[in-house]
Amino acid sequence: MEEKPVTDKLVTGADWEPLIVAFFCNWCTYTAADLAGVSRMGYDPNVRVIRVMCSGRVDPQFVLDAFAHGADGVLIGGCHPGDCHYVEGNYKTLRRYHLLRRVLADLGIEPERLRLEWIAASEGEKVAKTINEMVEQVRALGPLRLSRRFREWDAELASLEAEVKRGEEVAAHV
Amino acid sequence: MEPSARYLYYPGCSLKGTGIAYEESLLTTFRLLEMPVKELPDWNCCGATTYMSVSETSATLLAARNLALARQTGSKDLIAPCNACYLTLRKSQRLVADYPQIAQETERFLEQAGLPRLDSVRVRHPLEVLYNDVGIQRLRELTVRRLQGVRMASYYGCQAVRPYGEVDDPHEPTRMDEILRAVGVEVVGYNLKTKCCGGPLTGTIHDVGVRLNYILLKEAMRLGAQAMVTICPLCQFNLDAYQAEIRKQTGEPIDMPILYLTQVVGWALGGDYRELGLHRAISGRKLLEQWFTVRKEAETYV
Amino acid sequence: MSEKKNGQVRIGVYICHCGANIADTVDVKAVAEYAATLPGVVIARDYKYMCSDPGQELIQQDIEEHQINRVVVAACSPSLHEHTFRGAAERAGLNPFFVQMVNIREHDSWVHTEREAATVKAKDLVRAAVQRVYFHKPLEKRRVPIHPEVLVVGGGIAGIHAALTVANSGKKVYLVEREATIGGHMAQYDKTFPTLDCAACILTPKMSAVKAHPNIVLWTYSEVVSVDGSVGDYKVVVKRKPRYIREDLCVGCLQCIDACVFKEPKFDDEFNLGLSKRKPIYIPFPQATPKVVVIDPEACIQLRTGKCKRSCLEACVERGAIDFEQKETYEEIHVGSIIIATGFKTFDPRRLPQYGYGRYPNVYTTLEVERLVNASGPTSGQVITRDGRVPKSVGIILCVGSRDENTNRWCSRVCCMTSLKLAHLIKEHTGAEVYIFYIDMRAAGKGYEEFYQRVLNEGVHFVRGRVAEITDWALDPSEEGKLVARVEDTNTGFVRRIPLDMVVLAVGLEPQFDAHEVQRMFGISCSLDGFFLEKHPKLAPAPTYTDGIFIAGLCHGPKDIPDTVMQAGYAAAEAIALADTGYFELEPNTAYVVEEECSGCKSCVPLCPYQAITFKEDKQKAFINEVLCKGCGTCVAACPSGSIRQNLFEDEEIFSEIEGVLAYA
Amino acid sequence: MSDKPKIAFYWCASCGGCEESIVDLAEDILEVAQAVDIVFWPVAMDVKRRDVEAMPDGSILATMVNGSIRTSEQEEMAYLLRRKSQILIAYGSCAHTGGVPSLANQFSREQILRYVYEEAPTVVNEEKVRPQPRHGHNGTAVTLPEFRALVRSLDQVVEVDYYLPGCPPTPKLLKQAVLALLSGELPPKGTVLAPDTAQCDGCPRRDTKPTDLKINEFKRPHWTQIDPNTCFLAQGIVCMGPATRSGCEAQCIKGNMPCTGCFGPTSRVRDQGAKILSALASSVNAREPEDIEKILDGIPDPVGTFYRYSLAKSLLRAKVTR
Repeated sequence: MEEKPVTDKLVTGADWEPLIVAFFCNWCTYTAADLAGVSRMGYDPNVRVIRVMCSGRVDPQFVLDAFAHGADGVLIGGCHPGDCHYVEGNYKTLRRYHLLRRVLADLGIEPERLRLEWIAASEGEKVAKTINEMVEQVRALGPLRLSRRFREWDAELASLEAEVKRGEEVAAHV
Repeated sequence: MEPSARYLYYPGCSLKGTGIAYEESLLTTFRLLEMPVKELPDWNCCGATTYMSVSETSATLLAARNLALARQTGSKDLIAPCNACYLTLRKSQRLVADYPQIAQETERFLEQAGLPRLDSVRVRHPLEVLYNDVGIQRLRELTVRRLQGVRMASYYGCQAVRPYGEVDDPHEPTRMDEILRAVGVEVVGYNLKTKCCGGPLTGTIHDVGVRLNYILLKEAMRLGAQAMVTICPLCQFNLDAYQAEIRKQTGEPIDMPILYLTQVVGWALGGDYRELGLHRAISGRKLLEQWFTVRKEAETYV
Repeated sequence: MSEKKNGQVRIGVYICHCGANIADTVDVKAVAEYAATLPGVVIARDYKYMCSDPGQELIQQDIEEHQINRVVVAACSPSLHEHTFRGAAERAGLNPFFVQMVNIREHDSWVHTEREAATVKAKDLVRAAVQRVYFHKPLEKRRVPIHPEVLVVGGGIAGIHAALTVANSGKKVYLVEREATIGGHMAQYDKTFPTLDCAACILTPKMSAVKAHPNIVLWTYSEVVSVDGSVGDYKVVVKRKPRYIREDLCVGCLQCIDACVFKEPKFDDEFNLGLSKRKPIYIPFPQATPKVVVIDPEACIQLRTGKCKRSCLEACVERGAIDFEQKETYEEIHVGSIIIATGFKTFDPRRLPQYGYGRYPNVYTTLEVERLVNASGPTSGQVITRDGRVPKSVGIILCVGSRDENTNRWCSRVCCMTSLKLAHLIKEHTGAEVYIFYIDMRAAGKGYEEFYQRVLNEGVHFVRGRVAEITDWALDPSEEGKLVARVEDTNTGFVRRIPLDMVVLAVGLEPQFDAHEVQRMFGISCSLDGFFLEKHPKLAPAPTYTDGIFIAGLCHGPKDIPDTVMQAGYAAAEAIALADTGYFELEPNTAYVVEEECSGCKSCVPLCPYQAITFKEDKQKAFINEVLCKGCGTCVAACPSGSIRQNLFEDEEIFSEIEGVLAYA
Repeated sequence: MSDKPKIAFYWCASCGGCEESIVDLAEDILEVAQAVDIVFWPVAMDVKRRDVEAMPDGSILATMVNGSIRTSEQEEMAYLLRRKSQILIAYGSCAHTGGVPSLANQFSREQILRYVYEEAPTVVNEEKVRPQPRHGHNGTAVTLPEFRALVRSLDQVVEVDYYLPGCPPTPKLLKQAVLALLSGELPPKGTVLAPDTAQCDGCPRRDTKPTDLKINEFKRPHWTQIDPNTCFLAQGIVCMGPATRSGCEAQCIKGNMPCTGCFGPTSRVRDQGAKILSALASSVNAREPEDIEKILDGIPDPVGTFYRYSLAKSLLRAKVTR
């Protein structure tokens, strides 16, 4: 598994489509997304949902990891305040979200790329609306795709490595 | 650039013609409230109900020009005293918000005209400005004279509260009553506040138009009202202008002053007879003179 | 990687067509072919219906023949079939928690139309699952024992029926009712549609049966104030409000009521919706259960001022049942499951000022007319308007507050039939001309359409149109002194003005005023309309997402009496089945502290809403009680040194899922 | 030359504190010197790069490199020493996780050069002259190392075998490491040579941390009278201890200063800052966004606070738009 699957569709700047990772809590938002499906409420196909039991399980590391691996936006969906299946996990999410947005802003990631939305199990429509809105917003912000920036940064190293190798070979001949 | 006034004012055609008393009283009232209004420069026809029913898109373009001009001045609030103007402007905003095609067309049009995009201009009706921005309490405090023992019926017409209900409750509007009471007027429980005044029918199918007028006036009389208070130049005109004809047709002794809300409020705030345009009335002139001509002994200072 | 820990990983991937549901939008063949190229994947198949027996056998065969030890099923939502595929794995001898589902139906094929985008999404999600399942560990299911006792909240017909059903199976039931008597709305009805049998005649025997049942503890005038615990053992605290009467001593002779210093009833009688008066000491209605009086502390002079002759005490001197010192008490009970049957409230028609309710005295609600036509009601069954006349023309307006964007969007389901019934009864009582203003007549139910025909034949006028307004403004002398309904009759295309003596508003049904608080206290959800949300709209309409909590009756949504009784019986059956099974299997998604990794920083301890985390002073480490842990994972996310793990949601599992969906980014 | 095992030390982008920490071994350094040959240590010995280049590949048993990697020269040295050493040890926070120098990853190369050579208050440079990587002078080319786009930890440049964390590492950890090297009893490759629990384990103030911590306000240490016996977090002062690896013998805590995180995260954590963020935010005693924000205002520089030593090795590595 060390090897990442080889990309068959390298997205270039021109046909860039926003890619959003969503963490949905099992009881409210994931169920609402199921409801959106059952009700055939169409929405943009740019979101990949990861199910967690509670939005409180969303470790800020997950959000950063998603950005670092190329997400253009991250959406967290939880139960409405007061409605959390686990009493108040969503409040902890809310607090982390506020602090995380500050960190993101300081690290040059527009806070709008991270969105926290309360979506109850019955709010299938809100799932569709939120996703479409977010896709639109991220589209307006443009690509983030840190994965590619990281590759650019690392290219600087690769060039040196080659150069050093060449230098050493030359030295060895002399 | 001169500092932008808080309130812009879009007169529309009526307030420069048959409804000039509305303009006079509105400007006087706002002056007395120390809330000066500035007329929208270079305004054009609102398109009225008629154009809306021909082409919503074209009607929206007409309205959009006015809204864009308003935006250019930097003012956030645009007062449209005529109910038809108010509704047309408001409706076109909603159409732009709800229908992408109309929005695109409007944008294209505004760009061609070199005007700014539509944004954040609030279309306001004077009734709702008096109620929300001035407030009942302040009107009560600012009232310097009261009409003693005069009963009035408040009448909204069809367009102010429908369909959006932003000026007042569409089913049971009460704000005008509250304002009238605040400035010392006794109000009757008039049930036909939003019934049709006849509108343009008085000019087309005249008999029907006049009959609708008659229903309104008769019910007001039955309830003991001595005058009706309006917020629309067309309502005011219809109710005011055909009373002689109704008297002739029905033999009923109808001669009732039809006032603008701003005339009543303006007078209570200290405005005088002529500057409120009270001299322009057709019906009930005697009563008007009796009530509003300032005679020291008739005036009660609060 | 963790090959050592998990042995040679051999993943089987199964892509379901779900008939055309998935296959029409997602190129399932391409997804399966793609999955086959992923590291660790040994077999990738697509199949028409994975959840069918042959589909499941496919997985079992592969486990047995190809030594598959990880299973990824891309099909519908895990809430539907996760247990199915886990079961299949288990039958083939694989630990069921080596199964991971991918939701490519609800989250993909049903919400997208563009085949290419939907297929790419399916591939991304499958890849994420393949990467995730790599890290899965064998887990044991947890079993919790079920306390056999059952709590029923709400004593209307739903609560009564549920309580009796559970009690008849030999289980102990607590029935908690907020009002002073059980009976609920049904007790207020006169006749029931379509059979016209009297509501009281069929309800009161059931009320008495509740009171008499040895397995039922009935607490009226009581409210649940807190709920803790979970399926199998809910700890519930019930507040018993003071009725200032000792329930064990009162025999319901009602002499105290006669003796009250108020000679005449003076206070609005809630049971009759204010159409009659009662005294400060009263019994809600003659058949109230328990038949125990109650004192209204807002009205009673003694309770308000402490200065009353207290003539009621004298009347009850022998039994001494009146107790002005009574205070509220709290009972704590433990139950295995809970049936919520908290009912509804009717729409307040004051919200529609055009119908003049509250402004014109002769505008009524259907519930008020139920009392008016009732022989033991405020007028002894005489239909008389508030101004004392027998109406000659009555108009019933349907869908008041229902099917309306401005108020409630839903159909309240019972108003059509209630209105037909009341039309019949009013005609029978007064001979008046009755008009029903309707949008659509909805008479679906056994014998309902036939009843509609009967009322049609009785000469009731049906006007199809939504009434614009009720006014007392008379256009001509025939309307003087009447209410006028202005309505466009859409069958004839005319606007009509219909003069009426009495207007009846068929008010819709709404969630109880405190439904939201109740929902939160019990940890269940509401649907958009505010009624309680069932687990599945078709296949589980009484269970909720919270295990061991069931809903019955109108707290779940508008329905008529037979449907209410059926749902209450269904909820009771679920509760009985749970109690008889004796245990409940929980997801093993609990969190645990790795002791040697924990630094004892105590960050996690205050975060657990279930007090499952304690700090062990002797070891200076945090400890999670697995029995109390509900598996939210909040502490896991918060552990600053990464020393808390969550089964099924390990950090590595989620990281690999994130990186899986983003592999091409 | 003796056949004692060969050891080398090198410094990259660092303050020099790590070098001093080697001297901090005090008398023990003699023991070390007895056991090994130090073949390369620019701060103390005159051995040139070409001397290292001349050594056979893998001839050095272990090289300890401190400092993060910012310039092409440091990269070259990292490659070189990697090749010459059997074991490469990232020594100190900067080599381990980027350290304080990696906070510069919040700024672009241009911002940094402009500030340092043009805008800093102490600079007089009217011609706005900046050092260039190549400069021709009298027919000869003079070169300077390239200033890279961002600061990196050592393992982001070359493969690293072990890590000695800390700013700087303690003499005790260094000694343990040297002893392990000599005895050959080495843990698996990639190990951080310090305990794998967080600071609170062994913190003298642990008992004073309540089990129901609720944070109503964040105070800054230099504006606060700090109780010398109570848990910093219980006093509302941000302490990185819970998210920081132990092994430092609580030196800062004993000096009445909160932990600032120099030992980096535990092995289970990918992003030290995110973890302390999660733990602290979870305990903020507010439910409404406005109230939460008000409390969070008490941490004016969250990146500088949570990633003081680890920005280079954090998941985001650097500010995105600089």
